[in-house]
Amino acid sequence: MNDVVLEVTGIGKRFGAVQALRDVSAQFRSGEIHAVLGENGAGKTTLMNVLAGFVVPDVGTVTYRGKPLPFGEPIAIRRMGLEMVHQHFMLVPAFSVEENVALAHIPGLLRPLRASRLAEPAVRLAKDMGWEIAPSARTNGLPVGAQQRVEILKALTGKGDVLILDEPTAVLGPDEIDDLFRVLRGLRDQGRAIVLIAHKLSEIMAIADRVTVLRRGEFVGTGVPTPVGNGGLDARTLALWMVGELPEARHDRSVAASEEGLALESILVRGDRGEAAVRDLTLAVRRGTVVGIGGVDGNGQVELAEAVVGVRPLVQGEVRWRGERARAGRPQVAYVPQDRRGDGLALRMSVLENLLVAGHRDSALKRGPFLRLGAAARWARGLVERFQIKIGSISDPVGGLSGGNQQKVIVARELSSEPELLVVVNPTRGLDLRATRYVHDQVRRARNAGASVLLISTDLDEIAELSDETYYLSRGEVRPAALGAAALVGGVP
Amino acid sequence: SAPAGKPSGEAPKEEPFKVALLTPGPVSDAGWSAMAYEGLMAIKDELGAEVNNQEAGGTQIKDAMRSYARQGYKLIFGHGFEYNEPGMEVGKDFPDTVFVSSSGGQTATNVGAFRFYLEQGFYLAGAMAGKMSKSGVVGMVGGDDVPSIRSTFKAFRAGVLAANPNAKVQEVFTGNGQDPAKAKQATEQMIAAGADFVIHQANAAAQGVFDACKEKGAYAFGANADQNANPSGAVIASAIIVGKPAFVALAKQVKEGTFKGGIALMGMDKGAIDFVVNPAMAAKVPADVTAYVDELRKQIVDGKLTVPKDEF
Amino acid sequence: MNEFATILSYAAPVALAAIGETVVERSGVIHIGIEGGMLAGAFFAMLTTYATGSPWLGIGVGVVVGVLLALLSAVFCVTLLADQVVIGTAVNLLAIGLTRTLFALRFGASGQLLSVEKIPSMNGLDAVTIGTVILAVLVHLALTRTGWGLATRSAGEFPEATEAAGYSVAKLRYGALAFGGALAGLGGAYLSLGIAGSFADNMTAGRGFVAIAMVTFGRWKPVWALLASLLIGWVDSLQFTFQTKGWDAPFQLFVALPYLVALLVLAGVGRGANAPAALATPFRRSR
Amino acid sequence: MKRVFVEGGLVLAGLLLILIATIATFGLPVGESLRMLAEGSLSGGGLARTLVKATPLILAGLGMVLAWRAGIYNIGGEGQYLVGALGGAWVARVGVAVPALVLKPLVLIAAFLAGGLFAALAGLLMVKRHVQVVISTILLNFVALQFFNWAVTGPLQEASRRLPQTDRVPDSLMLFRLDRQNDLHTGVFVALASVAVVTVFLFLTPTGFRLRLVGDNPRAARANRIEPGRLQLLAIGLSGGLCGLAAGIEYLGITGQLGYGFSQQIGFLAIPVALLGGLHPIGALFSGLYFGALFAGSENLARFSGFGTTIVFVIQGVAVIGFVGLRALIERRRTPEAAL
Ligand SMILES: Nc1ncnc2c1ncn2[C@@H]1O[C@H](COP(=O)(O)OP(=O)(O)OP(=O)(O)O)[C@@H](O)[C@H]1O
Ligand SMILES: Nc1ncnc2c1ncn2[C@@H]1O[C@H](COP(=O)(O)OP(=O)(O)OP(=O)(O)O)[C@@H](O)[C@H]1O
Ligand SMILES: [Mg+2]
Ligand SMILES: [Mg+2]
Repeated sequence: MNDVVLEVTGIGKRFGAVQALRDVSAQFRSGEIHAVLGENGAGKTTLMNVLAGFVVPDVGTVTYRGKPLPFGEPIAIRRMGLEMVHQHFMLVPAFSVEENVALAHIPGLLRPLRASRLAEPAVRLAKDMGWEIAPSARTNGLPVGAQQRVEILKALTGKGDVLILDEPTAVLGPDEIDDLFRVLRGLRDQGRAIVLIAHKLSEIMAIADRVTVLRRGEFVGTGVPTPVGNGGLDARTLALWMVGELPEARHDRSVAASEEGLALESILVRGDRGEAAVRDLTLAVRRGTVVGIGGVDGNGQVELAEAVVGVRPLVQGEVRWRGERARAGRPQVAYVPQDRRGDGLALRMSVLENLLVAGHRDSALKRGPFLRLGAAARWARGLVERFQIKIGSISDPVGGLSGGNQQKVIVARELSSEPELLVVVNPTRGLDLRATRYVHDQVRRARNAGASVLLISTDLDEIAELSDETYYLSRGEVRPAALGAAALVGGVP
Repeated sequence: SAPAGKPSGEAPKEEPFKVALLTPGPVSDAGWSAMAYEGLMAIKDELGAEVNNQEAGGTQIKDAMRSYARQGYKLIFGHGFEYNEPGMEVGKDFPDTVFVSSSGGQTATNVGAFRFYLEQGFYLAGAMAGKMSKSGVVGMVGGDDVPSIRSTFKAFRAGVLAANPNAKVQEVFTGNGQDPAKAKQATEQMIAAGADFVIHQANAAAQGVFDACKEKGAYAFGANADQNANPSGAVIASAIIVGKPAFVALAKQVKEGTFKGGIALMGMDKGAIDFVVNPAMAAKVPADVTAYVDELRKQIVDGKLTVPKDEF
Repeated sequence: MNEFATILSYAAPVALAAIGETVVERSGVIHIGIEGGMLAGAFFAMLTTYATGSPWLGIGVGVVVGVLLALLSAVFCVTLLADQVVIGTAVNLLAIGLTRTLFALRFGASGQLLSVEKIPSMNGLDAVTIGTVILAVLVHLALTRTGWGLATRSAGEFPEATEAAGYSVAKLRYGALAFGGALAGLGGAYLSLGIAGSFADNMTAGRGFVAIAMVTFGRWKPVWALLASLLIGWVDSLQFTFQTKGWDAPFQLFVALPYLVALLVLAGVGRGANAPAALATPFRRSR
Repeated sequence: MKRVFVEGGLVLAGLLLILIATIATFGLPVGESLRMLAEGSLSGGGLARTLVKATPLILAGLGMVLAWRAGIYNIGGEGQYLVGALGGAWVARVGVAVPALVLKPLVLIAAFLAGGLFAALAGLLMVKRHVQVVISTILLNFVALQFFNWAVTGPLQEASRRLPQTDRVPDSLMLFRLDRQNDLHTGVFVALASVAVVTVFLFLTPTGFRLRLVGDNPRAARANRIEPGRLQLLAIGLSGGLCGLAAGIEYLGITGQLGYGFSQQIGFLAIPVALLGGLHPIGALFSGLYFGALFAGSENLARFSGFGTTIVFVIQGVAVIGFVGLRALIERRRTPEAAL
């Protein structure tokens, strides 16, 4: 037990101008859950991609049980026994769940294949874990959380003795995270090596046997996480390792105004497959308040958000703004969608253009029928600076940014417009500590400026921290929940 | 305006006589365009001319004409009515070059047309089919819907009805003269509907017509060229254009400077059109039919019988 | 029965190309060049049979030529990540030019009506038409019931996942293109050796494009692509019936009829197009 | 900037090599052939011929840029071109009494509208019935060709009703010819102006911006309350309109009448023009010129090389493949980590 399975030595990797990894060394052992921690863009994903064969490093070596790892050959590496859960799901949207699982476990190209049979172990495991998955459902109809579950199950049922999971918890509910961790502990105890990336320190503290921290591509250190006070690697120290210094959290609850704002009256909204995704939902978000809605992903969150911002038609009921119906009194709306790459960004377009998605309506950036490109560029640079988006130039394609920075582009553009109604769904998904704080500050700022804020999130801490009123969504219905994470968790059936 | 491409000061050295041919489709169509190409080759062989040819349609036509004229080509032949108007226009700039199109109504001193009276051959084919058809149903398979084809079909129909007023004449266009499969399918259906004689105007697609006739036991007529020897063995006779002498004669006129413009109608009387029975099948043609066709031919040559044709 | 055999026979070139293109598109490549592949297949098949007298050898050569042209496309579309529609267009130009030039070189500039040995048939059915039906079923099974099928389909939907699962998208797409090329070549060869027994310049006359439309019409399913081809083939055959009957309508309407019917059917079934998501998107492995 | 020139140089050098190889393969004298290519496309009259041939390619290419930028794979340029021509010819016919100066723009506008509306048919099928544009436009091409053939033998046929073509428009209606010795006409300026207009539209107006956004990610557009359907309809309509305009320009610029063979595959060639131009209007301008020169040159070569017409297609096919291949190679070298 506990022998070194993967030995990483002096790995460096540069992408164009970005030094993603610099002289990183680490040891991953069997029978150990090893967390890798770092801010957005620290190089975690890149390192994992090196291990899995998707990125070839410029320098350095990795040995697997003493043998050199064949860089850039994912097939060979998988055969050797490395399984990976990618940060961006490697699920074929048009495939059923079982086909996706089967794809990961094809016995041979020329052999006959029955997806349902190949998916059996995964389905069984899901049942054992108490996770709900529908084997024959099309993947693209599934909520993100369910997709994450499939992605994890795919890897867990592989034969690999090294398991790499890149941010598997980002969209899971608390119960699901517990389930996952239980399984991971089990696998660890069977002697597998597990490498886990997560941003939440609480999660790391809960599960990791050892932690390696990266900062801006550089190796900071490896240690054993311990609860606060023992002078060991406690949460505060870890945070310091990650960031260098810790920004102050601000709490300014200056809720005052309570004018009428958004009101939902018995709305019924259908999902993509025609199911009643939101049922008979009534809710009011007064101006200057944040209403937080928690709950496990896939209970109508996306449909609710889309109905409120007017992207999805109402089947019944009405959405009012300051007492007026629908279009008449349309407020200035800002919307941070849940699926940033799917709904939020045009990945091949530049940072500037993605910011302009909101800005092109702004009369200050137009002259007559034309856009003022100079003014737009200045405006965009201002946002990049204000929101600390890490980019080379505003004309870079947004698809090349790290997930966190992509999220910041959306947040920046949506909050730049002094919205009256703000709808945000999982706004800090995959963001690091610093960025999360910043986004939270911005949401508060909008609220303090008098906006009605509808916050939908699977992150209960986030809801607890920001919301003035809290609810949870369950199967398309909304129920009030007492403030506080614990109560919320308790309230979810 | 000065003629371009021939600087006036140059010594009149023994410049070769140059002839160009423009066709609406590839000259490898074993039909309409191929016939003109053969004529061009005859001009080359018999007059020692320097010749060139190009496929040119629509917006390319005037450009091609100018290019050739500028290079000192003396005769530019456009094989279709669509070369007539461009010839008129370009001809104004190149008075030393003659522009002749296959049919077309406008002429100038250096612009003319000559038109093959293929209808005469088709009329005789129709006459033979009308006399010989057992079912009283005969068919025509066309490729592209162009006036020259319509006109020959009209003549064929007239020939059939003259021989057998009760006959039925079917007509099908495939819309493509280079698709033998389509031509074959059309012919098969025609035969299924009773036709036992089929004539075509399908250029390179004609093999499909012949094969269908062979497979389904019908007789076919060749068109444009003498197709009697076609390996299908289904061709009983061909209505042909004897193009070479006509082309050579025209080129000679141009070379000798005697071309005056105008429209020449090239028919059986000038030996430009013929109707030839396949010698291998001659035995299948009853003597009275042969006599009837020969009589009609004589009337045509003598000018006593005018075969209907469209003006185009 | 015989009627059906006839329709099957005339529809077979399009159906074969469509079945092949179905696989190609399922792998994420749209190969406009199948028109050229069919034409080259038709030409070289005819040339081979003309020279050797063996239609089977001709069919074989047609298939090989189809594969070679498709591999040429693959080098550009898959390896060099060039735009698939452009390369397909260029391959078509090339095929027209090559066949035309070689045809003229071999048979004289003014062409010939060629008649070559055809493949034998019984009651209007022959090995290729029967093979077409069997092939449609086999390809359907291969796509849905084998590892190759799953991997190939994933390459057309979400190539990143294919690579993550450990398969080379490039290899899968090369394979699919080669297969599609083989069927296009076969379709072309059958056109010249099974139906016409002849060759004429550009004799495929847009059948490759129709095949591409049939792939969509068939919802990217090989058996449905075959049925779609048969339906359109049947409508196409009606035009001659109508014309023969002497219906007083412009014949162009009849010629356009199959395309109009295809459009109407597509408009009717409309919703829920399941085009491969990564269709026509070059995939580059990042490393 | 420097890189652009280096790359441009590389591409040109590579193209030359490819061309030479092709010519040599077919046993033609290389030096002489190159001279003919250059003479046909560049020197004196050659340049005019290049411009004439480039004009419709640029216009239709711009159309493709618009559609493809909006994420619509319009391959129906050929049909839109034919229907556009018919629209123009129809107006020229019914408007005989209208003064030429007024009628001229009306004909062009009609060509634009006819092409645009025909394309919008495919757009409607996409938006309303989810029929893929790739397929509907392929099918509509066949339909348009038959429609065209019918129209010139039916309702639009010349007054004497003999030939399958329209009457020739009076000379006064033709676009002004810059040079009597060739077909160079003022349509060139329409093409250039269109490049400018499309560039401004795509990159400097909110609508153009939204159109590109829809092309890149329609879901993101929807999430931002930009309805993709209408913009896509607009894009394909404009796209077909430009193809129609290309036909109108050819009609009034060169032929003055419509008949079989009016289209020289302009609508198909527009796709490589747009794609080689990097789906950018300025790029389409240059690739249109490149193709124009290629056609002008290779036609000249075919005419006077004694080899005949057929080699044109081979040279064009090889040149396109070569061009795309070189571009792809360079692209590959430049961005070892390609963006999406
Ligand atoms: N393929 C690539 N091309 C260019 N740059 C890249 C590429 N992959 C990673 N990078 C850059 O490398 C740096 C490290 O990225 P990486 O994805 O490893 O970060 P991370 O630690 O996973 O961050 P996050 O927490 O946001 O997921 C980033 O700045 C990123 O921009
Ligand atoms: N196509 C690309 N071109 C350039 N860089 C890329 C590309 N794809 C990814 N990257 C880089 O790879 C890195 C990893 O991206 P990824 O989306 O995994 O985000 P991440 O860094 O893990 O983000 P986060 O933790 O903030 O969600 C990013 O930092 C990004 O800069
Ligand atoms: Mg990452
Ligand atoms: Mg991340």
